[in-house]
Amino acid sequence: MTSLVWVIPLLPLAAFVAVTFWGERLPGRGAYVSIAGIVLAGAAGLVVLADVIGGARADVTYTWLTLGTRPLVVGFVVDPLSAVMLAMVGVVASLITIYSVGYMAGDPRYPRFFAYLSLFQFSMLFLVLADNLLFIYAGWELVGLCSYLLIGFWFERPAASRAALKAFVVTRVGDFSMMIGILLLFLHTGSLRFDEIFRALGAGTFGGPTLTLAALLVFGGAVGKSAQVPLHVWLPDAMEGPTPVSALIHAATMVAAGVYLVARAYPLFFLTPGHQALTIVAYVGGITALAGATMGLVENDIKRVLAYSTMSQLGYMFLGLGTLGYTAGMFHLLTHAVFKALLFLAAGSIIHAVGTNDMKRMGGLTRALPVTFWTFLIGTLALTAIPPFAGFFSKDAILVAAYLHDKTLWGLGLAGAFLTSLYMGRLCWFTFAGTYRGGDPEAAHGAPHESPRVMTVPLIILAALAVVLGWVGADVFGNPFARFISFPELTAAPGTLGLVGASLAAAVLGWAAAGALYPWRLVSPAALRQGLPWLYTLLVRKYYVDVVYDWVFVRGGAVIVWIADAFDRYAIDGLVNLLGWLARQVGFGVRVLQTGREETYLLLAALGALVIVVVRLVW
Amino acid sequence: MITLTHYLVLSALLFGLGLYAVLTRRNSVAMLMGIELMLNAANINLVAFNKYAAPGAMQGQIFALIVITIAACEAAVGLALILAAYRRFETTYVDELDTMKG
Amino acid sequence: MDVMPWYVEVLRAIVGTIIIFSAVAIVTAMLGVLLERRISAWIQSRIGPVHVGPRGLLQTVANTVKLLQKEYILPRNADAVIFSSAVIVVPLAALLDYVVLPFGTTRAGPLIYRDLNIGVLYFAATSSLIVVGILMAGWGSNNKYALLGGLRSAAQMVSYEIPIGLVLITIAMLAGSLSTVTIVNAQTHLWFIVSQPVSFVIFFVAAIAEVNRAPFDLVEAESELVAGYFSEYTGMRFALFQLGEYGEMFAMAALAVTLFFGGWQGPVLPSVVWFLIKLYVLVFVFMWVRWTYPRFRIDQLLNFSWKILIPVALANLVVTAFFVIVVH
Amino acid sequence: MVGEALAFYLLAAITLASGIVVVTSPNLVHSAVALVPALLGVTGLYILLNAEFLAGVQVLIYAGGITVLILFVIMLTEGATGLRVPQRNEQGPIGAAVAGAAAAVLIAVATRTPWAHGAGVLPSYTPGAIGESFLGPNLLLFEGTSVVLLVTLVGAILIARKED
Repeated sequence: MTSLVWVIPLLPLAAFVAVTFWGERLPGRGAYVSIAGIVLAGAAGLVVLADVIGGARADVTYTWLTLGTRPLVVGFVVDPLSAVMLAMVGVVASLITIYSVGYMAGDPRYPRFFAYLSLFQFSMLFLVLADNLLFIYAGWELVGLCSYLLIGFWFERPAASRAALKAFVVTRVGDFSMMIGILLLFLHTGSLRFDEIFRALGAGTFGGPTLTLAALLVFGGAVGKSAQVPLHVWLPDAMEGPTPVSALIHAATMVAAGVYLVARAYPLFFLTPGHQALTIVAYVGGITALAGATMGLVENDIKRVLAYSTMSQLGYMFLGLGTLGYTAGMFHLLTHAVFKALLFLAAGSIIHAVGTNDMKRMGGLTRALPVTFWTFLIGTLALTAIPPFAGFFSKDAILVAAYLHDKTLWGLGLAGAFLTSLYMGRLCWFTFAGTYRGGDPEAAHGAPHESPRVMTVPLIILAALAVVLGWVGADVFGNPFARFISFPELTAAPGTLGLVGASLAAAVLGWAAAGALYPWRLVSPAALRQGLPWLYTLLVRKYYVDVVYDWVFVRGGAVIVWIADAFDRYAIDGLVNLLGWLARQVGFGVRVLQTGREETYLLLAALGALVIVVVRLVW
Repeated sequence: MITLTHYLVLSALLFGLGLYAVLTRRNSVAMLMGIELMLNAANINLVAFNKYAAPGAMQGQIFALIVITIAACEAAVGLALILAAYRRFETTYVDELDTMKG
Repeated sequence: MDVMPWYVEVLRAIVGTIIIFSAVAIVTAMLGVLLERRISAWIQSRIGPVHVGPRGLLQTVANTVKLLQKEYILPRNADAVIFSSAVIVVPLAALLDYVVLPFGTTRAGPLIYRDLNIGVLYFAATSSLIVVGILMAGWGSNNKYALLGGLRSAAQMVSYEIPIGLVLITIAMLAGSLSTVTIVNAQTHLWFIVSQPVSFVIFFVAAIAEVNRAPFDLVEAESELVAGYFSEYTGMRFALFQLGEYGEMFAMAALAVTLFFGGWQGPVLPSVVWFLIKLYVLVFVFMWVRWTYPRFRIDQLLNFSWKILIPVALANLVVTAFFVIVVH
Repeated sequence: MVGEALAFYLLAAITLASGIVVVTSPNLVHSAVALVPALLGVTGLYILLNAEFLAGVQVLIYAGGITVLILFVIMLTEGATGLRVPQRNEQGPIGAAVAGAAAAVLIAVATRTPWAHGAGVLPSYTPGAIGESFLGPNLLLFEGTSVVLLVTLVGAILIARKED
């Protein structure tokens, strides 16, 4: 079974091909085919996971081509890391695809949506199973493409197409860095396969500052894909896409690919001198965790709040990986995928009901959307790390790792945890509490109503997972997850009661602050805004990153383009025109020779032959 | 006594006639006829050399046969081209076919 | 071959030419025309020519005398040189065929003008010259029917030369020689009609087309083209075309006899008699076919050659070559 | 031997005279028809040179094939309608000079070179011998020529067919 793992990505690919070509004519306008593809793949992924837990491992390789003397070996790997990712992607993607049937109903490009979803699923599974950087890179670009296509799915909206372009271009920056890193590794180790690269590293044939550089370049790709500072600007805008896309691509899977890449290539970072690379990973993660949370505080678009939250949580994962909490980082990836997908889907359900993203126009939805409310609440509790929900165990493990490694990072993480509770509390307050504030002002919308069964059932399943999944990493049960996925040279340090208490306190304090601001009105939010205007403006302006990018890259680029254009127009074209003019003049000169009449040519040929013969004879 | 030289002179004259036709005729079919004459002149040479210079050999005649074959091919393709050009430009006079004039 | 002095050669050529011309002209053309008329009358339940001479035997002679007396008409604006020389080319090319046809055998050797080692190739080559004459006649007449007839004839004859050539190759392969005498000798035990029935059918069909006879006589389809390429010819010139046509027909029949029916070979009777019997039987078949079948269309005719006869002849050639190799 | 000389001069005269008609006649059909005796003269020369098979092929292909093809094309295109059109282009004198010079050079070379007379007995160039030579030492030539023939056949049909 495990050696046939390469079949799994092919199932969504087949669905993609079928839906692309015969979409409208397939059952359910292609949706059922797409669902069948991913559900089968997900089931197969679970079987593989079971096999791997039972001890099975596989590495299917194939010599693709030989570059000079270096064979380019590609293949798929099945180990605990990829098996967990495979199962997670399969299950989450299945649920989201089923959910999409309800969410996308009535869309004119319905089959195309499912085709893109299938293509994305193929790409993601392909990426997860890759045992070499080449396949990773191919999958990386494919998911990027799908992300572009799906963000811009409603391309008739200018904001959507601009957001798609932004996402594509910004992630390309990271991808380019990653490509250079990969080439650097290939240059020095002669292979793209992870195990051979690691062997070369372990043997000490490649190390020092160059290794750090290569590791950081590869990490650059992860920064772009996982929306870490400073390449985070695309993720909030990406919320222009349909909500299932946000759930699948921009919460659960693709953005987590960066984390997966760092985990997959962990020795690369680990073996840098003095864990330099890991330190940088940790700081990038820590800063993002805090920055994302702060920006989420002032956002009114429900999906954008969740996007900032995603950014922040991905920062936690990098923080965990960077502070030698390999298991903790991966565990948070897993739990986050579940509860963030849940949150996005629930948010989608809300949007579906009220027709707008603006939280200020919601409110009082508890009664109208009971299932959505309860599942959303479970997701929120999991996100804010309230025991016994999933997020508590994973975030706690990360904070423990951070504390043991670097107190500054721990502080950043703790502040982030506090703010997480605060902005989620704010979100819940605006959405569910109070009275209904009318929803979409333009559409004549009746009273909000609960979403259809096809959307709520996935929510319930994900909520159940969000409740129980954390326990597989609980120290109380001997932390089976850590025994399954761990980096051999690291042992997960057990957290002390004090540390757990500190992180729990941060979360609860965050909730309390939210309570103080909104339901109990101890402090007025407006007063805060007026008290700290500079901070508020800074946050609303997203730390001016977009502005800086606009000035430096977009306008700066325009200047460079203008210069290049002028150079091309006058210098290069001028030269070419000069040559053309010269050729033309010469042509005018010799044109009389070409009469276009063959008898002239024949006469000249005969004359020439005669002259040659005579000359040869006389000599 | 007829010697090799007799044949060579004859073939030279025939070749000259053919060349003259090719160089001065306006009609493409007439030019083709000139080419046939030149090929025949060459063939006379081949066969004559075969008989007088290398009596034991076969190659002269073999080559003449090949030349005849190629001449047939050339005539077929050449005449097909002339027909096609006639359909397109309604002329078989080569000096009127000057669309390639620079 | 070079043993005799040159003047003997020239003398022989002159004598041979006279013999062939007169004998063939009298025997084939005159008798052929008479036969044609009698046989067509018989097939059509008519009486035919009976008044001139005993049982009408001198009818053609009378016709010839009449034609000799007639005026030569040159159409206006016709190309006189071409118009007149075409008359020579057609019968000349037809009669040149007879050089390689063996009529019988004597103690001194076969009765043949010249047993060339390229015999059948020579036959094919000379008969292909007829096309030139027909084109000349058609063009020289300055008459659209004549020109159309000439062009049709050229297309038809060029097309049907190919199956004939293929059959000739097949037979030459079986006999191991191009010489007609050798081919006849190779049939001492078994006529090639037995071993090569397909070849014979192809040859016979193509021969009918080659001599422009019904059902392949589009060249002179009266209803469409008056009399085809010789519409404008009068008097003795017309007679010469008739000579060429019947000469070619008899030559084809004689070649068929040589290739497929063992030539002069036969028991008891003298060889020449045997040859003539076979020849006239075949000529009769030619005429029989002519007065029995309707005419084809020109496209049917050409398609028949290119799409049926040539592929079949090629396949037959390949199969025969295979058997020859196996037998050797 | 007198006969051979007589035959040679006769044939040469026929060939050259017809050749001149071919080259100079303003009437294309006359040119084409004059090609026949020219080719037949060459055929006679082949027979004098003991190349009988070649002579047969020459008549079959040249006189019976190519000439007919040329006549055909003349009649299909302009026929004699071009009778009043000049048949000679403006480079006539130069062309004549070049052709004459070429012939002169060739004749000079042919007459001045002491040609080696090869020893050996002239074999009989029977069709069989030629065939064996084709399928033996000259096989490649043979096959190459057949490929050229095939390509020509297809190509000529393709070029000449009406575009519809």
